[in-house]
Amino acid sequence: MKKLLNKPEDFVRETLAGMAIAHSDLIKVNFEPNFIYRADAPKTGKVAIISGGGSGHEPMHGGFVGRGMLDAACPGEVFTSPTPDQMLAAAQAVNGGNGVLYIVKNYSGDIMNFEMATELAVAEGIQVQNILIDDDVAVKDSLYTQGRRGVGTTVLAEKICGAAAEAGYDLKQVADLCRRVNLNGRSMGMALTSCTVPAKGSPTFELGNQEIEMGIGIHGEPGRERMSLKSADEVAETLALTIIEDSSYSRTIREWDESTAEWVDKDLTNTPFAKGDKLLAFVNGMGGTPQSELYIIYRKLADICAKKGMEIVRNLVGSYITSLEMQGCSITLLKLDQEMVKLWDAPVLTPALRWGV
Amino acid sequence: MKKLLNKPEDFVRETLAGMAIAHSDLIKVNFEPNFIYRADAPKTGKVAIISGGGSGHEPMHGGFVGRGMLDAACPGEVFTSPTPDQMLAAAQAVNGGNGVLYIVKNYSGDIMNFEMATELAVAEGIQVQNILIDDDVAVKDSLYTQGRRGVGTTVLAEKICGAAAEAGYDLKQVADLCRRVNLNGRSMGMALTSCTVPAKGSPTFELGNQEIEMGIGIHGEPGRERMSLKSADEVAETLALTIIEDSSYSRTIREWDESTAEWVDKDLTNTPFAKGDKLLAFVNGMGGTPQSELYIIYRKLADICAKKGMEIVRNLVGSYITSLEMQGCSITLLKLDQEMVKLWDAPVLTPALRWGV
Amino acid sequence: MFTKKQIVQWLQAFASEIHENKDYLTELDAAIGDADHGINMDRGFQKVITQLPNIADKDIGSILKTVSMTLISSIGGASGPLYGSLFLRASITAAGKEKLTEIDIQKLLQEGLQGVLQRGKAKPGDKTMIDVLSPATVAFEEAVGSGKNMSEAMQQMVAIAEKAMKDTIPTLAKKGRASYLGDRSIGHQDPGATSCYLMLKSLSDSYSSTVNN
Amino acid sequence: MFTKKQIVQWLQAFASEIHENKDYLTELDAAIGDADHGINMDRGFQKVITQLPNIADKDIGSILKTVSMTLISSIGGASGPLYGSLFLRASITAAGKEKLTEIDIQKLLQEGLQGVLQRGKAKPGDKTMIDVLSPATVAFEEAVGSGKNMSEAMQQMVAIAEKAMKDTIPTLAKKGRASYLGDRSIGHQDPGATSCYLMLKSLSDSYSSTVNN
Ligand SMILES: Nc1ncnc2c1ncn2[C@@H]1O[C@H](COP(=O)(O)OP(=O)(O)O)[C@@H](O)[C@H]1O
Ligand SMILES: Nc1ncnc2c1ncn2[C@@H]1O[C@H](COP(=O)(O)OP(=O)(O)O)[C@@H](O)[C@H]1O
Ligand SMILES: [Mg+2]
Ligand SMILES: [Mg+2]
Ligand SMILES: [Mg+2]
Ligand SMILES: [Mg+2]
Repeated sequence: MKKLLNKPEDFVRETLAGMAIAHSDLIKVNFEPNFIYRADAPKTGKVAIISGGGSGHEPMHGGFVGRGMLDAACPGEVFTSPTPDQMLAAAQAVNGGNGVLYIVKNYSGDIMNFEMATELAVAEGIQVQNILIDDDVAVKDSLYTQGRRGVGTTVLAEKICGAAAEAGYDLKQVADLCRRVNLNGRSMGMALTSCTVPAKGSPTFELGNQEIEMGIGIHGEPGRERMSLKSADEVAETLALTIIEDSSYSRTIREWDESTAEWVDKDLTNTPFAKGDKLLAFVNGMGGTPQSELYIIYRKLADICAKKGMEIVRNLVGSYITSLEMQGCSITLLKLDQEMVKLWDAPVLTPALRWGV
Repeated sequence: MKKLLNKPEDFVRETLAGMAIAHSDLIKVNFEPNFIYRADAPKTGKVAIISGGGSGHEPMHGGFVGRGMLDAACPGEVFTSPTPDQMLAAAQAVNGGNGVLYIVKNYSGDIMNFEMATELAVAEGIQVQNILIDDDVAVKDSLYTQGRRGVGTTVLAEKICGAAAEAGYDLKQVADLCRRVNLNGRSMGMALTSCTVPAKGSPTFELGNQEIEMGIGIHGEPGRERMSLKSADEVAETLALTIIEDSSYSRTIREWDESTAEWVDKDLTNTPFAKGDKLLAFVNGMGGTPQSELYIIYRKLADICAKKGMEIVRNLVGSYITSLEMQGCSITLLKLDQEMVKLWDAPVLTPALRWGV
Repeated sequence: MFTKKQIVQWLQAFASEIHENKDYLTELDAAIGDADHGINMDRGFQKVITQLPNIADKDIGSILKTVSMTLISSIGGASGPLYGSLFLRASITAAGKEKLTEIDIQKLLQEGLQGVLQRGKAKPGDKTMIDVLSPATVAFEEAVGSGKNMSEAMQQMVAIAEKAMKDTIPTLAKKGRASYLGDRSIGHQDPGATSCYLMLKSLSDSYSSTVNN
Repeated sequence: MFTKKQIVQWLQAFASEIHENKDYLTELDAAIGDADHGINMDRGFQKVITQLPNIADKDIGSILKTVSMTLISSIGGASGPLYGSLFLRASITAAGKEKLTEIDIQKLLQEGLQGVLQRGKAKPGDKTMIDVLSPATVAFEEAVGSGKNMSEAMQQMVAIAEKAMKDTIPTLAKKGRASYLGDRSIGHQDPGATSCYLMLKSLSDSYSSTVNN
């Protein structure tokens, strides 16, 4: 295993320690339980946005803590959901009195831990909503299974909801917006290489010199299909067309109902993309992909969208939701409405995303 | 070779095409000859800053074009200096009447091409200065050799001089500042893995599973020494101490003398770092390094600087001057004065660096 | 009859099993998940080991409750809440007890199973730890119901658990990370089912190796 | 006597040599540089090839000038300005000429060498193309001075060039990228010296293979 690290068991802690001193103007880090939070938290009167998940996806989520985005992020071990005590402590630290939105990616582990955290936070008298992100079209069926994974749309939802919270939206409004972003976003990813979990020390899967994995998640897990090496244009086409041609997707999702103080199952369906849609196009690197290659993908993606009669009005090209040092990319398309555009453009000041301030 | 690309010979052009559409609010791209320039160029009355070099170092330099940094960047083929006609065309496109500063990294190819470009631009009646960056302490001796390579300090010089030009410095002032930044900056890098030049199709060098290259440049060239795999802390220590303990370095550098319209040789010497210095610490990823690992290095670097009685007052942690998909990192330390701090903090709005706007 | 001492010995034995099989469990997870199940479980149970000395004197319910809380706050992932819920529900049935009869163990397994079902919403056949825990619980129940003693019932349970673990190989995953693989999940043994088998096996072994004390 | 046609044939032959040795030159550069010398030279000379038909009718000076400009604007790196300067200076001595005598070739080599020296500031022994170009020029000069004919002088030059190319192996690089390697540059043949040898060899070959036309 070739990595810039010391002991594998110190990987997360030392990453957090480095972040804390590199960005002390923006964030603070609490250890045991681990969470990253805004240096100026709690913001009285503002809904607090908290996300979290396994480590190894940097800059997500910790790099998105700051003005106009997250109030706190809970990093787990590498590719392992954080624990409820982290999430509860983060909520207690950043709750400004107007409640907390947990943005959760749809993985068994994340869901179960955030559900426990929700129950604990509610018991502590904190208003909580939790919204799931499940945007990965590589996962086909939802019935009787875990459903789609949460991937690229998470970054966009965190930015947009962060801006909304900053603008004074209340908890229900931010939660509704987050759900809407999720229903309008779709992603798919692929890998040229595997990655190595520090504690394991060897690559999660082996790929031949002429092979790629299509339809991967963000945990170094193998994808939906192994294929022979493809050109950038073919990769962009496979990802983009699978996303664009994805039909309406329905699933049942569990959310916390504040009024009844119970978990309720909600049936949610997204509508397919259509000609005339205004899009945010996000080309994401998996951690070991040079920026140059992402632009090559973006070039083709723009071309495909134009041919489909859809207009890219905003874009993001870079490595924001990664799988350690994996080479590869993912594409996320988000259908924008005017409100989302405005919130996307709003100022953001975090370690990894910043504009307008 | 596993990369997201189409034909290797289209790599640079397609990267530029993607950049152009992804950042059309900030930059424009001219093809044949290739250069990236500010969308709002030329800025009348402002000194224009132009840099350039081989491609494969993205986001450098094209990602630094925009308000408060570069006016234009000339990308060559991968790891190959651009040609004089590109540099001349860029100068003609962005010269706002107050002259052009070429920021050149110290490589035979870059120097010779920029020298030819300088002569051509002068012949066209454009005021030109060219300043060399040669900050790589991995290269020991300078006498009778090419001297030190230009690496990480380039990014910092481009930011600081870009802010100065924006603030109204004249050509001589910007050139003097650029020289001063170079004399106060030192860098060193290392590689965990090699990289593959697209046109070549196989890695430039082979590294065993337990080997690293110490003292690499940014062109996938082998380093000064091959070593056995080291921990992040040991890597940070080797890089940081070599930089900090580097004694005063003297060399003769060629600059264009406007008054005599001739090349003149200048003897330049940097002073070593000392206790009490205020530093900008830049931990850079080589393109395939996850952000998490860079924070682990930064953590140790901060510790070392503190022990040496030097204060890190600004920092930059990310992949800004890269070697394609190489894994590894470099450290740059720049001794700051108040003027540099002010210029570093000044607004910048480019594809890859942005703050304050 | 399980004494408190035997319960503590079981927890130690289970922790050792996990530690020894850490790489194996992780490799299983690499094939259809994200290569961390062994690492996760080992992190949790090594933490449990450090706490056992402080709590070994308490009643079995308290011991299991501490195990639960430790797992929940140190494992994360899917297995943290699942094993955490298993031990939490088990701890409630064992509250205040100093020893456990066959019937106590039966309840403990049933409650643990319910805890996992409720938290994870998986069904038998979804290729999860449920696929071992559920038939093993039934097997123990039946053995006890037909008058078998603890030792015999344990052996019957472990035999069924082992078979059930292997039976996860041909199934298609419907819950957990492996479900994202679709058909590619077929042909691999489920890591959580495997750690669950190790839990039951170490329970049985701890009993038989210490039954004379 | 070199006719214009022979000069054009030489340029074509040199371009072919480069194309055939593209990977070899690149491998040499991989060892002590950045793995692009063959790619760079081939990019430049393939461009030259596409332009030859348009300029083959002009005088030798104009032909060489076009080659120079093409190399300068399409190679980049170190070899672009260096070979560009070589051809630029050579083109000036050949201005207006339709054929080149031994003395013309001698001047052309001398001027080309000066162009490279002035642009690159390298000295003989620095492990660059100079290490071939400089002794080869001297060898040609001496041969012509001692009354050898074109063919003999060419052969003498190429023999010295080949030896000089191999002699770059044990030297320590002082210019170009290889100099950053310090002692590690020892033991490798310089790529630019190699392409320079190919240039001289193809010059000689073009002469001998067409001398009867
Ligand atoms: N919903 C669920 N119900 C029951 N068991 C589950 C569920 N989801 C996952 N599991 C079990 O958890 C195991 C994976 O655990 P682990 O690898 O530690 O967590 P993660 O999947 O978060 O990385 C799977 O092999 C499976 O047996
Ligand atoms: N200053 C110089 N003078 C003469 N030749 C040089 C000089 N610098 C480099 N070279 C030659 O250029 C060759 C490398 O060319 P190339 O690989 O195309 O350029 P780059 O080094 O920019 O990648 C070297 O092998 C050497 O012979
Ligand atoms: Mg996991
Ligand atoms: Mg080069
Ligand atoms: Mg797992
Ligand atoms: Mg080269």
